[in-house]
Amino acid sequence: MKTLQFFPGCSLLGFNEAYYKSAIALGKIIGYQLEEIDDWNCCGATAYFSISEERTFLANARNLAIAQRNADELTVACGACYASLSKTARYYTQSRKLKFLMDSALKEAGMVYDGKVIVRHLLEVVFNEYPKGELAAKVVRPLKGIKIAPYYGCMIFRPIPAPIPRDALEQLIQLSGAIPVDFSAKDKCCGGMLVNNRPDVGLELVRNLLSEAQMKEAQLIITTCPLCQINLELYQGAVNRKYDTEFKIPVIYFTQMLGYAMGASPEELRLGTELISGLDVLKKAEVAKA
Amino acid sequence: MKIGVYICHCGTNIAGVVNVKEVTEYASSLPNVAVARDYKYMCSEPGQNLIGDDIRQYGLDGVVVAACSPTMHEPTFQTAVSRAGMNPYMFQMASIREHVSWVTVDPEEATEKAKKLVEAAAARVSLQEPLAKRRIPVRQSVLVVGGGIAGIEAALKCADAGKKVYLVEKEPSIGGHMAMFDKTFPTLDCSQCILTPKMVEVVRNENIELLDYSEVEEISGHVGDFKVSVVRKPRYVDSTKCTGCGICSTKCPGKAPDEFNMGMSKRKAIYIPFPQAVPLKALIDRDSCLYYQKGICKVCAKFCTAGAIDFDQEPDHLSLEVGAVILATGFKPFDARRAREYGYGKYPNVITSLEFERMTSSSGPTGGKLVLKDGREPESVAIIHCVGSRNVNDNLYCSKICCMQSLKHAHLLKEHIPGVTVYDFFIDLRAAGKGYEEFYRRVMGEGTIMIRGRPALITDVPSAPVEKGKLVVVAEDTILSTVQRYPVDMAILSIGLEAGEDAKELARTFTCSRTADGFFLEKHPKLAPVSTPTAGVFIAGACQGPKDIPDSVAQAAAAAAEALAMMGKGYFELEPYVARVTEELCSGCGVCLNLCAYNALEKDPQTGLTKVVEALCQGCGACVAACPSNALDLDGFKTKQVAAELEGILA
Amino acid sequence: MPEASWWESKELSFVYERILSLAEGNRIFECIQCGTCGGACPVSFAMDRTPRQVINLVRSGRMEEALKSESIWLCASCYNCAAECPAGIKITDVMYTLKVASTELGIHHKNSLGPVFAKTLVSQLESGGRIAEVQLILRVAVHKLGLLTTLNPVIYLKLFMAGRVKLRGEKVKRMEELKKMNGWLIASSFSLEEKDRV
Amino acid sequence: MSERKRLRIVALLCRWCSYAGADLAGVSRTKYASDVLPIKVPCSARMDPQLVIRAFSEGADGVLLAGCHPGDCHYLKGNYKALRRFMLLKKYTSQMGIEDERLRLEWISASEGARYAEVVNEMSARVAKLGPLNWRREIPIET
Repeated sequence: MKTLQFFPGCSLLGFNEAYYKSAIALGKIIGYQLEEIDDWNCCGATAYFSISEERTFLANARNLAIAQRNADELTVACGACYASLSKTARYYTQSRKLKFLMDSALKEAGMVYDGKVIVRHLLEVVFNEYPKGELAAKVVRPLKGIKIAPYYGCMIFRPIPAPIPRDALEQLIQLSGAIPVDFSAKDKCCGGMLVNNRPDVGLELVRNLLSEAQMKEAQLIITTCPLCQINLELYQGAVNRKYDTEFKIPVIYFTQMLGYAMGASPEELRLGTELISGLDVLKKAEVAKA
Repeated sequence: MKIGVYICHCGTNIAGVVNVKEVTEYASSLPNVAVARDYKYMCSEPGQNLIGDDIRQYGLDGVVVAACSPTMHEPTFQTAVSRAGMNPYMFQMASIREHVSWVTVDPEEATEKAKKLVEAAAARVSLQEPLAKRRIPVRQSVLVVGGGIAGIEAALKCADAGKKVYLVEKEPSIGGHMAMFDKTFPTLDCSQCILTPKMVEVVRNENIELLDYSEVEEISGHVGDFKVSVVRKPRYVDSTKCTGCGICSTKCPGKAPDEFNMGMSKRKAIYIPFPQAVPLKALIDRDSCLYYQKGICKVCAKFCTAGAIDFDQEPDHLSLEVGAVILATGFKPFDARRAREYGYGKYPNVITSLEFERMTSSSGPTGGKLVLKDGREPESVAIIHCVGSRNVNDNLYCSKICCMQSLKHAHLLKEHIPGVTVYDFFIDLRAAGKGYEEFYRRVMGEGTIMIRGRPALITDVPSAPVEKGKLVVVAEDTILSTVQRYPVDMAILSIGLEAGEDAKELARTFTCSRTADGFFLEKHPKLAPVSTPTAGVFIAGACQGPKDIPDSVAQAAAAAAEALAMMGKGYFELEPYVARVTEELCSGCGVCLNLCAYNALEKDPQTGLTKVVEALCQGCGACVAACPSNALDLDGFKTKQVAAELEGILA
Repeated sequence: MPEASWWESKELSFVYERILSLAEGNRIFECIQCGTCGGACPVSFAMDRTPRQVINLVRSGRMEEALKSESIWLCASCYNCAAECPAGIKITDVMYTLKVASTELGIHHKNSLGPVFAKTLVSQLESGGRIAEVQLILRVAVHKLGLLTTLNPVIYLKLFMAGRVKLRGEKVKRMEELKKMNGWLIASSFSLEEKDRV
Repeated sequence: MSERKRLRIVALLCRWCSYAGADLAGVSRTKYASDVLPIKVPCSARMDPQLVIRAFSEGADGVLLAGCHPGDCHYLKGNYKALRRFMLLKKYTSQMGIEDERLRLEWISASEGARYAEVVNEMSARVAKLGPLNWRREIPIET
């Protein structure tokens, strides 16, 4: 049982508790436990960069400094957090100026950071730390015949690409018995905060994603980022109203999919808290099997 | 030791600033100086005679001329002194124009500096030794590596001049990439029609020995006398017997993707690369041959009336001796898969410019028909420039040919499919060349839609009914500043040129360096564009950098001329600056050995001491500076000579 | 590296300096205006200036036009442009710098809600250290009633039933640490555009 | 000025790039300090550390070494060899109390006449600031 130092981020404590809980449940099965880092603060997402790059780097420097007390690794599940934290960690080592900035400010707060922390995305950990065979062996509820669209969102591959192949999710979908669809929008933008700030624009992006998923006959979309989940699921109604479409595609987390395939109970995985039931779709597999 | 010193006024160029008289007086006071004079123009006929007369009269054995820079007139005065019977390397120049009068304001300072330089030169001359340029005989034969248009041209030129030419081609046929093209821009004459005669001439010319399906293994020796070992790969067909009738191919059951058609069609396991192949001989591809894979078949042997099939053929090793080498090893087309955003390999109707060339060729996989993978004729086509070029993620350089190639394709499309819509996406359109701009206008006139913008994406996901079943090219029209989606049936990627796979290998074999992007480095970008730092090795065609056909041919001729000039002279003259070993001092430590960039130093097996191979030594002196026991020294730049110059300056 | 063009108003030239001092910031001068960024950008269809134009405005010193363009606040920071750019320009970082200046100077397009959202989020962050989504969204929505219609209450009701709504956001215990750090920043008047610091 | 005139700085120039660069400075009539005197050598790699030490001991107040830019060496990699030697030589000269400014290695191409002038002026100004080196000290004999 390996222990992962974990940075949940605000939204995993908010709308997206399901992501957090399912990540824990998945860990129980494949062999990791999440250890939330002490008194972490918000990563500032994309908004903080728009107010002050300096302060954004400082806020994240604090997180890194805290993380470093226990381990040289910090696992993150949220795309935005992953981007901000990894960008900070990267720039700390690359820019003397930013290093100076962070070091001095941390000193002021009586903290230190040595630049050693490696920021990892949960997907990358799951994909790289466990042999595919091992994972496949743990699948007890193969998701036979279910067509799933893998959706990475932006932040896993940009600006700082996580060290995983571009079909990591596809491979995970396959080993849980389901069929990955060729989802060319898999790393296209979900609209981010635009969906909230500029619905007229944001919803357009959501629609584009959904319509490809539908065109490729995906019954389910799995994501690796809470904001993507919110945008794709919550706003399907709004999209349908705006473009009079009839999208009804459940959007769940890759951790929920894996967890379910590996036999975790829907309750543990908080399956059912999504507004468009992904559980119903997952259940179809058993029907098909029986 | 008697030295004559001559100070030039160079009109007022020198005398205007430097007090020539003063310098002359100073010179005459220097040790070993028998005579010191000044004159208006030393380089003039009377000026030169002045020196000659003194040499005879005073029996001078050293001469210093203080005038312009040696780069200007050293040769002039060297000939002058040798005409008077003095060794030209007993001569030294002091540059008091470029390095003094033209760059100094204060006449006093200038005069002082001039004195020092003269003193230094005089001190140096008194320690200089007579030297003679080294002459190396040059063999009357050339090795041409690469049988593309550049290689063919160079080979023919040298052969026509009556020299023996070995043309080495690693493919089973010569012709290179040009043989794959259908039409050539801007004149649109058929590529095969202008190339084939030259290919045939190669085999017909008795001065050329074509080594097809062969590669250079190793090269030793030096300019004028290279020893080359070449391996000839087995064709498993006896070329001397094969008539090229092709019956074997028709009967052969083994199939493989046809390289010549970019894998768009199949060829047999025993095959002739293409109808106009030279030599027109069959060969067997082991990987797809049933006999080699399963041990059965041998159908070809049964049907070959000439009995040419030879399953046990072995690689053939030849060794050649040549005076000069011309590298014309060409380029490698950019692998379009690397441009992920365009989905080459994922979308069947996204093709490369080279595939398009084969498609338009009547001998190509579609018999000259421009069709989609499902056989339909495209109604709309996008042509994308700069694929793999001008991009920090691939190659920074411009591939030079893609603009014209794309325009040509636009024209061919309009010609083959009346009413087809052609979008041509370019960043900057570079039509610099004779008749190129005119061709550009012509293509625009034919109704090709030119869009200034580099597409960011090709997708098959429609966002509107019109896009259903189409490829959608997403690009910003940077003139209109609007981002648009262009639905098309086919997209042609105009792929750039890259240095050949074996360029690195070849560069090591022939000790010629490469630029950062992997192409061969010329000796001087402007004044020695087809020479390499290695004397006797020349480069031609796209192996030196992206190039179109006219440029390649011109360069090939230039390289041939360089080689011929060398052979015509019969010998190659090397400057006398050579490293020498004083065996008494050499400890055989070998520090110098791997410092030499030309392998001119070797350990003498008997004595164990360092030995200099004169012919290879280029006289850089890297070894001399390194020798811990001062056993090495450099003729013409001996430590004592440079030291004397130093002391002269510092005296 | 070219100087900020003379015709641009003095008080904006610092934005220019800031962009140039970004990691590889001066690459904007290598922009070949190919428009790949526009094609790669998911929201360019809504932009009044394509990213390419923004870059050109910036490098020709027409900073005010750049700041007033709606595009900079439409940028969703998906980094697709930066990933595809054949000139290796970090367009997203340029956009960020422009956003910062736009909020600092209060110069932005009238439609842009971005500044409000950013400010709201940051004020929450800097007071409590963490974000409570509901509060955030509602507080932003106040600024533009139109929004309430898109995020129709029904959804939130559903979310609430599903037990996904936390009304009270969590807070960071040791806020003083963050405060001290930002305190130093202000005191030291450190800013990224100072090129030769340390 | 008179102070400057007594200074003697030697410039060892590779004949392919830097010497040609100096020529270009002349052809384009660029004026520069007159106390830097050029010596032509085949390649920066020929610049024997002994010669540099010799120069100082013969009374040079500064030594400028110049060769082709990295990658442009006429003898392929001579300038890299020169650079490596220069590093070591620096260690030695600083040990011997010769100030950093007195020994300098520069890459000057045949097209960089202006640069040659600039380098020379810098060099002579810096050395002027330091004053004469007087490395060739006689050992005072007590009587």
